[in-house]
Amino acid sequence: MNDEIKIIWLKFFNWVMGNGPRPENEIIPPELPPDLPFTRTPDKKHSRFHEITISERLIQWLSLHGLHVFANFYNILSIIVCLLIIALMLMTVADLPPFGDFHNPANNEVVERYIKAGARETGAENIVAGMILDYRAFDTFGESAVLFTGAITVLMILGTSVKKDKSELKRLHLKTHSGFEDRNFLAFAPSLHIYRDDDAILRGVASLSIPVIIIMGCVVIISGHLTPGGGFSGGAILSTALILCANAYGFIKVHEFFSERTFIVSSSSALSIYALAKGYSFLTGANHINSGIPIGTIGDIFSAGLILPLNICVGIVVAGTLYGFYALFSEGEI
Amino acid sequence: MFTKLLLNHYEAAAVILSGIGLANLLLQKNMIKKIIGLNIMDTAAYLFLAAKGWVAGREAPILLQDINGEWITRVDTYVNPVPAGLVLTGIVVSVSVTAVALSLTLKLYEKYGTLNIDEALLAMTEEQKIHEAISEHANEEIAI
Amino acid sequence: MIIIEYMLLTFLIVCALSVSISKNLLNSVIIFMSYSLIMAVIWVLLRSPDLAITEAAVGAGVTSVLFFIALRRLAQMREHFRKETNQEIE
Amino acid sequence: MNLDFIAYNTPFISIFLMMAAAIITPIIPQEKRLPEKFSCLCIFINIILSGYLVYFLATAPENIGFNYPVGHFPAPWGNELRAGLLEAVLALIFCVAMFLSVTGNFYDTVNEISARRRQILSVLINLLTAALLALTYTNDIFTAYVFIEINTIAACAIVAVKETGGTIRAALRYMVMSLVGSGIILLSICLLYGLTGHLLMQYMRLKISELVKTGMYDLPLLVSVAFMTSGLAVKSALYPFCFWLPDAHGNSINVSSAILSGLVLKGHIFLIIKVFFRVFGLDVISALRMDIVIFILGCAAIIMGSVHALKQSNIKRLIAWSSVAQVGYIFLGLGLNSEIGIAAACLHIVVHSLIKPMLFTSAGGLSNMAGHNKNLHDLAGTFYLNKSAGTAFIVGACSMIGIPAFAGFASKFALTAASFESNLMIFAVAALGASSLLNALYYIPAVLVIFARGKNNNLEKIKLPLSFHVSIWIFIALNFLIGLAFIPLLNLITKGVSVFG
Repeated sequence: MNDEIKIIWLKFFNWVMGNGPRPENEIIPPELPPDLPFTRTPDKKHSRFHEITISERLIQWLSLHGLHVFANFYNILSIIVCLLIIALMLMTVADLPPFGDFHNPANNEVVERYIKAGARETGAENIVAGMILDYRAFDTFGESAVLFTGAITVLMILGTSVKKDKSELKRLHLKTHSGFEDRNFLAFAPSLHIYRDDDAILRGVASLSIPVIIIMGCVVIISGHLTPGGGFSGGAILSTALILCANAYGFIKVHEFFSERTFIVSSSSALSIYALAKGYSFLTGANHINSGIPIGTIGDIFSAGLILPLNICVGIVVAGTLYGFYALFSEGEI
Repeated sequence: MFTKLLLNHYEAAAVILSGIGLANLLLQKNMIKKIIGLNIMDTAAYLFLAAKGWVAGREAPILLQDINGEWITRVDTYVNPVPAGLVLTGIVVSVSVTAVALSLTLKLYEKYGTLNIDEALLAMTEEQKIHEAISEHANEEIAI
Repeated sequence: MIIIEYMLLTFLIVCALSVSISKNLLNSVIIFMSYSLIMAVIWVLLRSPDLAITEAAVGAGVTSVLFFIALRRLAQMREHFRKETNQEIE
Repeated sequence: MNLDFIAYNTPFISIFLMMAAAIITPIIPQEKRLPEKFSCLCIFINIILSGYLVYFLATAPENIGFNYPVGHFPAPWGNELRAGLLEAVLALIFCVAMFLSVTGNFYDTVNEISARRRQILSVLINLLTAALLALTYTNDIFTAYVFIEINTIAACAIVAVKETGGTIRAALRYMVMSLVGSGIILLSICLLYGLTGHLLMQYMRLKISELVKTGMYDLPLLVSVAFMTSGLAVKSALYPFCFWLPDAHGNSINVSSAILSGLVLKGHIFLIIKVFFRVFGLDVISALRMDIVIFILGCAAIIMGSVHALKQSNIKRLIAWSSVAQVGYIFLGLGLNSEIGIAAACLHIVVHSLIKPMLFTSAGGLSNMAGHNKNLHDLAGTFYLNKSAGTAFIVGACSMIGIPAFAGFASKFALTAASFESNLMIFAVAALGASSLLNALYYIPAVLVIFARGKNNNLEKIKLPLSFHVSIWIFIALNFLIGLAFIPLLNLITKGVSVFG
């Protein structure tokens, strides 16, 4: 029993460390690498980069000039400063209003209105959804923009540095499957030599669970105004379905229906719809014009005005973006 | 003070956590750990915020129905929904920031083979020294 | 009930400390993942189910996956560098 | 106040337009530099809108500004923007500076990075403009936090837009420092929310003045002020927290340097002013002694920024370190803790937002003649090859030194005048004088170098496009306009500050 757990752990460890689930690894669990991962190795011949850090150089310089004491206490000093900050904050916390008391300043007329009139004014059963998508919708619009900024930035940093030829990738993929393996050459295109046809268990599990995950994600998104959840958490669940798909069937398969172009077009158009809907609502609201969006009956699926379509838009954006992060991180392109 | 801290235990834990996160962010040399420290700091702030919204003996802010099927909209039924909304926004922000920082870290490793900004700085200054040596040489030529 | 809260909060702090002192990056990331899971439980205790769902899906799920995948990529690049250096030496 | 429809909706439309532009830019085809042109068009529309708003508010009989509810719900329940004269003037200047830095460095961007990256760059520029305008207009502290984060991510991305080792490292360092800053800001917002229960600035202020009267929660208030100030100070590169700045601003391509130095810092500084004025109130700030701290840090920044700039041999790093000193001027004005001090600080924000992009643009134009060498010695004789860039560099340098008739003189004059009414006069005047001397010490050699006729053989005259020359000359014209006629502008800003709180 214990050995099994050990083997599973080793497999996982190897997967993360990039050795991949090779057949030979599965028969004989490989030894743990002698050096701890990512700590600098003491033998210099493996590293072509400089071993000495600025702080080490500082400490060297200090010890040369007879300031051993300070050099040794430099780190301790910084920890003491952090402890002092914590102590200050703890004193502050001791001064704050007591936890859980309903007389706290935070429980004021704003909260009262959100709870009392929230359902009537926004139509949402979930008060938090009504609050973030109607009362304080500008923040949430900014939040989607943050996600969009992050996606664009990661796309720029990881996705546009080396222009890879798609046909070349596919050719490599075929070669890998026919037994050709040059790890040195493929070091920057990891997906190609990891996803194999013989991974039947993963594929079986994936084919069973992907539909369930997708339905779960859609339910969380669509009932965001009724139950906990909403666009963001539902989108994250949907993105895990895409990630699982990429793991089981390979990026090339996912690429057939979800390419970089699809990602950009879907995110941009979903966000545009979001922006148009919210812009209309903001403008009419600020100019005291009735926006004419029906609220519906509280508790129905088709209620709560714009909240349902907005949740769907956010869900699309989040699912695409989080899968995009995964794809860009693991192979440098979507 | 200690009894008050026990009373405000969520806030106390939150500030300790944010202190640890800040220390990680400032003192760790490894970028991955710095990013984890950033995440700890952010979640600590969210914990602090959410603790501000909790009220003893009240329910989650999702409307309940009474026996007759009417929606209950009394203030003393639900906890404060504002912090939950703010934290929801914050979580999205921190996941995007984490992704951006991680991608920059990957690029840093690709360029310099290290996860430590200071080491990269050293490599950079070597680069610069070479560059400066070349340009000084060029200047001498011009001066003559 | 309050005992459970104290335990969870202590666990959070222990997790945060062990992230900082752990020598192995993979361990740090796994500890951080458990930190996020505990955080999700705490959101339930604080009556914020929205946050619990989001934290479980994003904090413990997607963020950890991002860290894992980044570590794997880093390991691959390190292998690449090593081979290059060995070739240079040879 | 009877409000015109366009003027009333300008704050929202200008933010929304830039965000919508950012969202649809990725799907615009890359041919014929359409994304960049689209982004320039949107910024230009914003210039017109903001200009109209300034005109409207300046000519209105009572210019108290207005609050703009974003959505159907009034102030304590929904988000809110606020537009007064000060915000409108700053938004106008930010848009103008953004437009000119983008068009002026167009050629450089095309040379340096690929078409795909240029498209993303224009998305980032749109997002930065939106964030900057939102930070200028917002009246809600959590909205400010969200847009600070957009600003942070986009600013780091814009540093790393040309991929070299140096830019990646600088962007990462910038990112870490910014994230420390935003974490601290978030903690401070949490504390403030716990104390007041509001997120809108005017309601927070009401609650805080009640708390100060009763004497409750002194320590939490002090801690929240300190955290908010230090967090924003890290982001706006106040002296002890500024060591990320030269790398980030010196390594990136010209348009990034110009935008970062000229505009991104200013958004955060303006947020500090806003928090001091609207959330805490100047009396609370002076009761908590924050103004003295800021004044001392500002003086230190003025001196130390100039001292560091003296040591630089790379022209972009020199200009970047001079930014640290200029941020010090703004904080010095803020530390005087009076309305005229803050008006002078705002005037300096305006002046610096126009000079710094001009300096970076002209330095880029000069170094382009010297084969993209940024080293000061390599720039010898470049004036004769690119006269408009050379002129702009001289005008910028004279402005920085504070020679009369140039824009820099206006703000220094205003700062000196403001310090006369304060009991910190001696220190302020000493710091201003010393720094003018130091500025002269490092800018005059730089100016002399570009006139020097050396035996520099690798110089070749490269014809730069019209957009560069037009932008540079508009920059120069604006500089002289402000330098010669700064009294009306100062009056406008003073009026704006008086209704700001």
